[in-house]
Amino acid sequence: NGQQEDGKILIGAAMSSFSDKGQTYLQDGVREFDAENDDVEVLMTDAKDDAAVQLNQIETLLVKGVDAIFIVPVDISALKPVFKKCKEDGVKVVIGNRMPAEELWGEFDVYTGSESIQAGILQAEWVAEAMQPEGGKVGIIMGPLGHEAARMRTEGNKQIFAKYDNIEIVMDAEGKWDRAKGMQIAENWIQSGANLDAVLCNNDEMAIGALLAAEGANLADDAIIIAGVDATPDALEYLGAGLDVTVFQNMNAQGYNGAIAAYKLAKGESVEKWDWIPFETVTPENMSEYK
Amino acid sequence: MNTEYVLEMKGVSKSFPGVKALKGVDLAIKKGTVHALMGENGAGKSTLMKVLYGIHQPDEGEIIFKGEPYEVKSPIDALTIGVSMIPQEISPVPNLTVASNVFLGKEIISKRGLKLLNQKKMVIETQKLFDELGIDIDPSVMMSKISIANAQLVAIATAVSYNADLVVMDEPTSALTDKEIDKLYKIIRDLKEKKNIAVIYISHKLDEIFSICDEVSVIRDGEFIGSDSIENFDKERLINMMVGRTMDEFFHKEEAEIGDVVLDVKNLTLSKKFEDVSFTLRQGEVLGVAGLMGAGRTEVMEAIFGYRPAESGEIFIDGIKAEISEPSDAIRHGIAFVTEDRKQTGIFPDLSIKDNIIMPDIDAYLKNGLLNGKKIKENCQEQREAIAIKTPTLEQLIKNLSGGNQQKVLISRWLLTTPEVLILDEPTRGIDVGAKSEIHRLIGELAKMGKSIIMVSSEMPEILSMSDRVMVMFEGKCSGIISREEATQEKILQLATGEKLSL
Amino acid sequence: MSQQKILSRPSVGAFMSKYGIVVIFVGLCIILSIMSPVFLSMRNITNVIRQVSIIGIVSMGVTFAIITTGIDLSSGSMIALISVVVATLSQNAMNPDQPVSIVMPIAIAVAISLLLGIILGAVNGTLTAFGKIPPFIATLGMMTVARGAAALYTRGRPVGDLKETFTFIGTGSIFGIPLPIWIYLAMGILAHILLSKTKFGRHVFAIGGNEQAARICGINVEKTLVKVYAFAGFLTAVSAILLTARTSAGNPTYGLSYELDAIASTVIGGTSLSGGVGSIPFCVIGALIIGVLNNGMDLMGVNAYWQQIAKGVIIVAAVLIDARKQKRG
Amino acid sequence: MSQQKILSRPSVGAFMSKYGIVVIFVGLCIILSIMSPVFLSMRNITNVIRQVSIIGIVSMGVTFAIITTGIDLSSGSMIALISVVVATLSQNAMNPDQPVSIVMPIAIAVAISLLLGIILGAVNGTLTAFGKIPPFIATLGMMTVARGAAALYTRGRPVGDLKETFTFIGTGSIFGIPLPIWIYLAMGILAHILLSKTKFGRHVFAIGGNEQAARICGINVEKTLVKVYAFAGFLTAVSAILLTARTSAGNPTYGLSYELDAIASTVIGGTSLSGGVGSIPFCVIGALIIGVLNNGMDLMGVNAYWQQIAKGVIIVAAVLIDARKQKRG
Ligand SMILES: Nc1ncnc2c1ncn2[C@@H]1O[C@H](COP(=O)(O)OP(=O)(O)OP(=O)(O)O)[C@@H](O)[C@H]1O
Ligand SMILES: Nc1ncnc2c1ncn2[C@@H]1O[C@H](COP(=O)(O)OP(=O)(O)OP(=O)(O)O)[C@@H](O)[C@H]1O
Ligand SMILES: [Mg+2]
Ligand SMILES: [Mg+2]
Repeated sequence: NGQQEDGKILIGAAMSSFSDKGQTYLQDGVREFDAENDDVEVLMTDAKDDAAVQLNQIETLLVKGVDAIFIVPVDISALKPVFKKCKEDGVKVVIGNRMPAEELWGEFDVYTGSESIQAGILQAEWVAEAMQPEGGKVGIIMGPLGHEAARMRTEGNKQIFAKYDNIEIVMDAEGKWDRAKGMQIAENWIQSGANLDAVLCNNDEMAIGALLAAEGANLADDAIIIAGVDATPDALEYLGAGLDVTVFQNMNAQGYNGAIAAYKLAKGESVEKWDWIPFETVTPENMSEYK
Repeated sequence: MNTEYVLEMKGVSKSFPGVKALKGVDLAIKKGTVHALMGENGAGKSTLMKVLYGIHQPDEGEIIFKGEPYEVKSPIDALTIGVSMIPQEISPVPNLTVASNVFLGKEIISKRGLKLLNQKKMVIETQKLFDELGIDIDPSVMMSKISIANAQLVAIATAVSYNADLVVMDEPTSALTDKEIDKLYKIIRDLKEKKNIAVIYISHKLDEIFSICDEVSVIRDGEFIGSDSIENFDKERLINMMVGRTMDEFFHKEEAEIGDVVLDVKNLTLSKKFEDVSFTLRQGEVLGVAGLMGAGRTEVMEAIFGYRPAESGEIFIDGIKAEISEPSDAIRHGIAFVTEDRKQTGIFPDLSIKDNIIMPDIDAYLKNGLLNGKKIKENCQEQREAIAIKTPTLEQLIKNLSGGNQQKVLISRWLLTTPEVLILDEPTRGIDVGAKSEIHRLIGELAKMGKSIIMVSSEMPEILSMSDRVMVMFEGKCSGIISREEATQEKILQLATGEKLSL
Repeated sequence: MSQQKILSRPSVGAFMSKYGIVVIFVGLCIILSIMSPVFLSMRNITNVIRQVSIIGIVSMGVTFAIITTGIDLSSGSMIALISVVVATLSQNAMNPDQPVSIVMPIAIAVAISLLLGIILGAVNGTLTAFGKIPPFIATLGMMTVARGAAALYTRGRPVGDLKETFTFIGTGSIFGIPLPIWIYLAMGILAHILLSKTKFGRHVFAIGGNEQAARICGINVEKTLVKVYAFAGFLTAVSAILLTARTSAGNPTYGLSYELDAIASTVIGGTSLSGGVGSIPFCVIGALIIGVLNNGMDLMGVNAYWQQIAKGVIIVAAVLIDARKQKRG
Repeated sequence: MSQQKILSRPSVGAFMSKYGIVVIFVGLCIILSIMSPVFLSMRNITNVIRQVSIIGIVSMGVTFAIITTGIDLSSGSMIALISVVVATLSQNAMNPDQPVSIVMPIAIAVAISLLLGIILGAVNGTLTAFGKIPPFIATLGMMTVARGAAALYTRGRPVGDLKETFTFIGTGSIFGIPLPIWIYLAMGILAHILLSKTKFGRHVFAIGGNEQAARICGINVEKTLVKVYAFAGFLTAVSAILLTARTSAGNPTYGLSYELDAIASTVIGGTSLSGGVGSIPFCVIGALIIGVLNNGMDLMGVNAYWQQIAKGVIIVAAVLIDARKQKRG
């Protein structure tokens, strides 16, 4: 089974983005595994959120002769050619963090993570419950239009709110994951007199932006529900102080487990196909567990 | 040290890739004299002056200025030491006012407070300078709004305003007519007599040299040929030194057979530019167009060519009304137009001589839709030989040619479109005697071949020696058309200044 | 442009050809105030200006660069780098998780950041002036390098927990007007005076209008260019500090494609990309047009997809209608 | 540049001043092949060229635009829009979840997409040629609009499940060489001939070199510009189709900031942003330099942050060393 000349196992880790904070924790997990095991070398690449770049990098990793590959897909719908290439080279594939569509389940060896849509569902479920019995109006600040996580989280929000007659999504805008942009949008929404009862953000950075906007407008903490996703250390600081809920996903574990799975596959060991690391709702009540 | 000289250049050499522009040139300028620097196009006059002004660094040679070794790395150094220059290609900053252009690099700053610009004072000072020099331009107007002639006057004023010991004027009169030239003469005399400032004067117009200069130096092909006081020269000797052979300054056109009316322009009008201009042009005829600066001659030609179409009026070609709304229409009707401003509307600086030549007529060089390199080369080579374009190769970028040679390339460009009507706007501006004479001969030959030619010119002798008829314009109107036999300098000047002809 | 005096009597045509973009701006504001009544509320107006201030300050430096026929693509990334640097120097306490973290007085942290901006800008200027490489490439290189350096400096993570004294720069008010607006105003006045009333400004126009002429008049083109980019870097640093203070965090992802918004503001404000023409007040109008558009569409709750489309169309339309249209290039 | 032939005897200096960037490229390849032995493997070479093809094809259109003193910022967004359009027309089956989904023969889907590219490009060209707005603004507007339209068209979702006959364009090989490489080659030859051997190409140079003189020579500047941008749009569409076929999906996020890479390739290839100068073969070299850099650093496993920094530095260094340096602007 494919070992390199120096006896080390070479694992390719094709990451989606190095500038997405959540992803950096996943990458840390991979690095941890790399550091702990002397017989492994991990080659990590940064696709900069570009599916074509990721495909290029996977090709490059295959040329380099990796024994197994761990992929955090930029775009789950652009995975077909990736699987084809890996199959041609007989390289085992671990997918992390973003789940491929059902018809592709036969194409990879291990999945570690959960379903992106779950984050949006958990976030909206909590917000919807908190809004009862009056219900009200919500706004969604989205990540970059068309971005996988942004799309699925928004989708999850919408699925839940569709079940409530007294909740209406009245605003949506593109915050591009950016705190300043989220802040600007929230400021404008507050000015608009739309009197939103809740603002759901596709990530914590934008949620922090929204709560800074609310603070700036002297809105009382309980006048508006602000929800994020990621449970970043910064967000935990604000949780209970403007931010009402966020959703945690153990990125570090996803990275670490993904790397282990790739390592085992490379050595020819068998690995459980589904490694579920579910999302968890984080509120001021249970936040101490996540610090 | 000989204190008689303000400047001595010894053995100055300068090479460009593929060209040795200066080969050990010597030049000595006496204090308080006007020194003509003469030579054919491409002889190296401008290059020598650019070395002096710090734009180019010499490869070898020594320069002594006011008895001291002179080393300049940039124009700043030259200006500080006491050399100012009017460059050949006058190049103002278009979006600044005239006053700002005059004071560029030496802005007046308010003494007190924040050291901000003192705009008012600069305008006043500029006005003072202009008054002193007898220049009538509003200092607070945008540079882009004034004519080339006025821009040239501004450049002259700017160079004079530095209080330098030596002022270099590289073809200062190329865009001026006689009236402004007289102003320049006065300015130069004042510099020389009142301030004891020396002037290096470059021009291709021999009359100017004899009217204003005290001494003459000649360079040919980058080599120093000789230097002498003006009294020891006559035109013939000067030309002989420059060109290496004797020739006439002006070619005297032979009679050509004049045929039917080819071009008939009726009541052409473009508001604020020209009004009700009508004239005819016959086959084999050379129609000279005279007038003062700003008379609107260029605009009429641009209108005929469709570059800036007239608002009303008609143009008939061979008796048939022609609709000309853009240059391609004019080209299709067999009209060619060599514009007066090479840099603005003439050359494609970064393209080769060949590409510059074929541009208006590319269709003629297509084979199966692609350019036919062989035919291009043949035709261009023919032209190069026919009108002696001085260049190492036809692949040379046109921007590396001297001004006169650029002009020849532009004439070739239009000759190859085989036009019936040739409009030449200031065809010999900035061109040396040799080339000028060649272009005049060319005009004569073309007329003989049955081509019709409109020649706009501000040089009276050129108009008088070349034209079959002369049209004179004044303030946008045709003030008269006179035949070759009737034409005299006085009559043309009278018409050009709006007076009635005294019989 | 401030450089142009109206010739002859002021006619409607002359007015429009000088102030066309102002008319367009006013028109846009009228339309938006009809469609959204809160648009003209005092609160929303301060809101918009505060939002505009970040891009607005950057775009003034870009204006200088563009007048010299240059460009500055590095501003967005420089904002990211300076934001993380100033953040790591302004934290409440040392953060052991972070590669770099130093506690120091705010004034020093701000001074260091401004200096960093000036240095990075001067590098841009030196590359283009002395290295003779197109400013597009010099600043594109800086764009890539600065963003990489920002990510490297913090391992790709944001830096929060900033001192109140620092965040006050972005969130505080004086006489009821937010500090960012005061700073925008101050920078605007500074830039305007520099550009239109000093020798330096005159030289900037001269270089852009005709570099050869500038050289012949004894202007030190290289030095002036370095100063131009250094000044742009300084303004970028001011923006970065404002942004960091306003959001209470530095982040290597900040400022993404701000350079395009800044350039767009500048060009909408009539600065010609072929150089030699431009002014600061009009650049402010340009930035306000973009800011008002973003604000108005958020106020109206325009769908995110349509927002983008509308923004593109309106920017093009504004320049298309503007009678001062620059020539292509 | 193809426009320049070596004068007199070919000397080392003249060679370097003409082919300096080629030497730099070869040097870069040598260094990379020493540092990573697989770099020069046949597989990796096809790999790199295939990867470069997408930006490479776009950059040839950008070269045309830049030679006319223009620019094209819209290519990245146009790739996104065309990718989703061609994807919705090339799916295996109708997809009821999607706003638009039509099943049709691949040839027609491709033809429609190419036409769309040409039309969008022609809109750019018309805005700048007839609307007299700077191409920077015209294409910036298109950049924003096209991305918004792409997101709107698919409600922000990617479009997958494409026919094998379609994905073959991006994944198939002929004579062992991947189709994208063949297409890159074909487009390169087409663009090179157009630029250097046809009337249209000469007019492109003429407009960039001296627009006024071009008019005097009877060139229809406006029509030529529209053609230039339409051709750039066509090449962008080719790229978009390749990208979609290669990744088996269309996505409104595709092509983000590809325009900058394309412009960088062009400028590294010696095309002057001040117009009038440029060539296709050198533009290919420019694209290869960027592609080889990305590939080589991935092969060596250089840390992503350092990669960015190194990339920025090397691009600037390449242009700095290049003896053909264009003048600033
Ligand atoms: N930058 C340059 N690169 C290459 N060759 C040059 C350059 N500048 C000048 N030359 C060449 O040097 C020679 C001298 O040119 P220069 O401009 O000095 O002539 P000149 O005597 O001023 O001519 P003219 O009367 O036409 O102005 C010419 O052959 C010209 O082609
Ligand atoms: N000082 C000025 N300010 C503004 N416009 C001017 C000025 N001088 C001339 N013009 C404009 O330029 C027009 C013609 O100028 P131009 O110099 O092209 O005329 P011309 O007769 O062709 O002279 P020449 O060919 O000798 O330069 C005039 O009709 C006038 O409108
Ligand atoms: Mg000369
Ligand atoms: Mg004229």
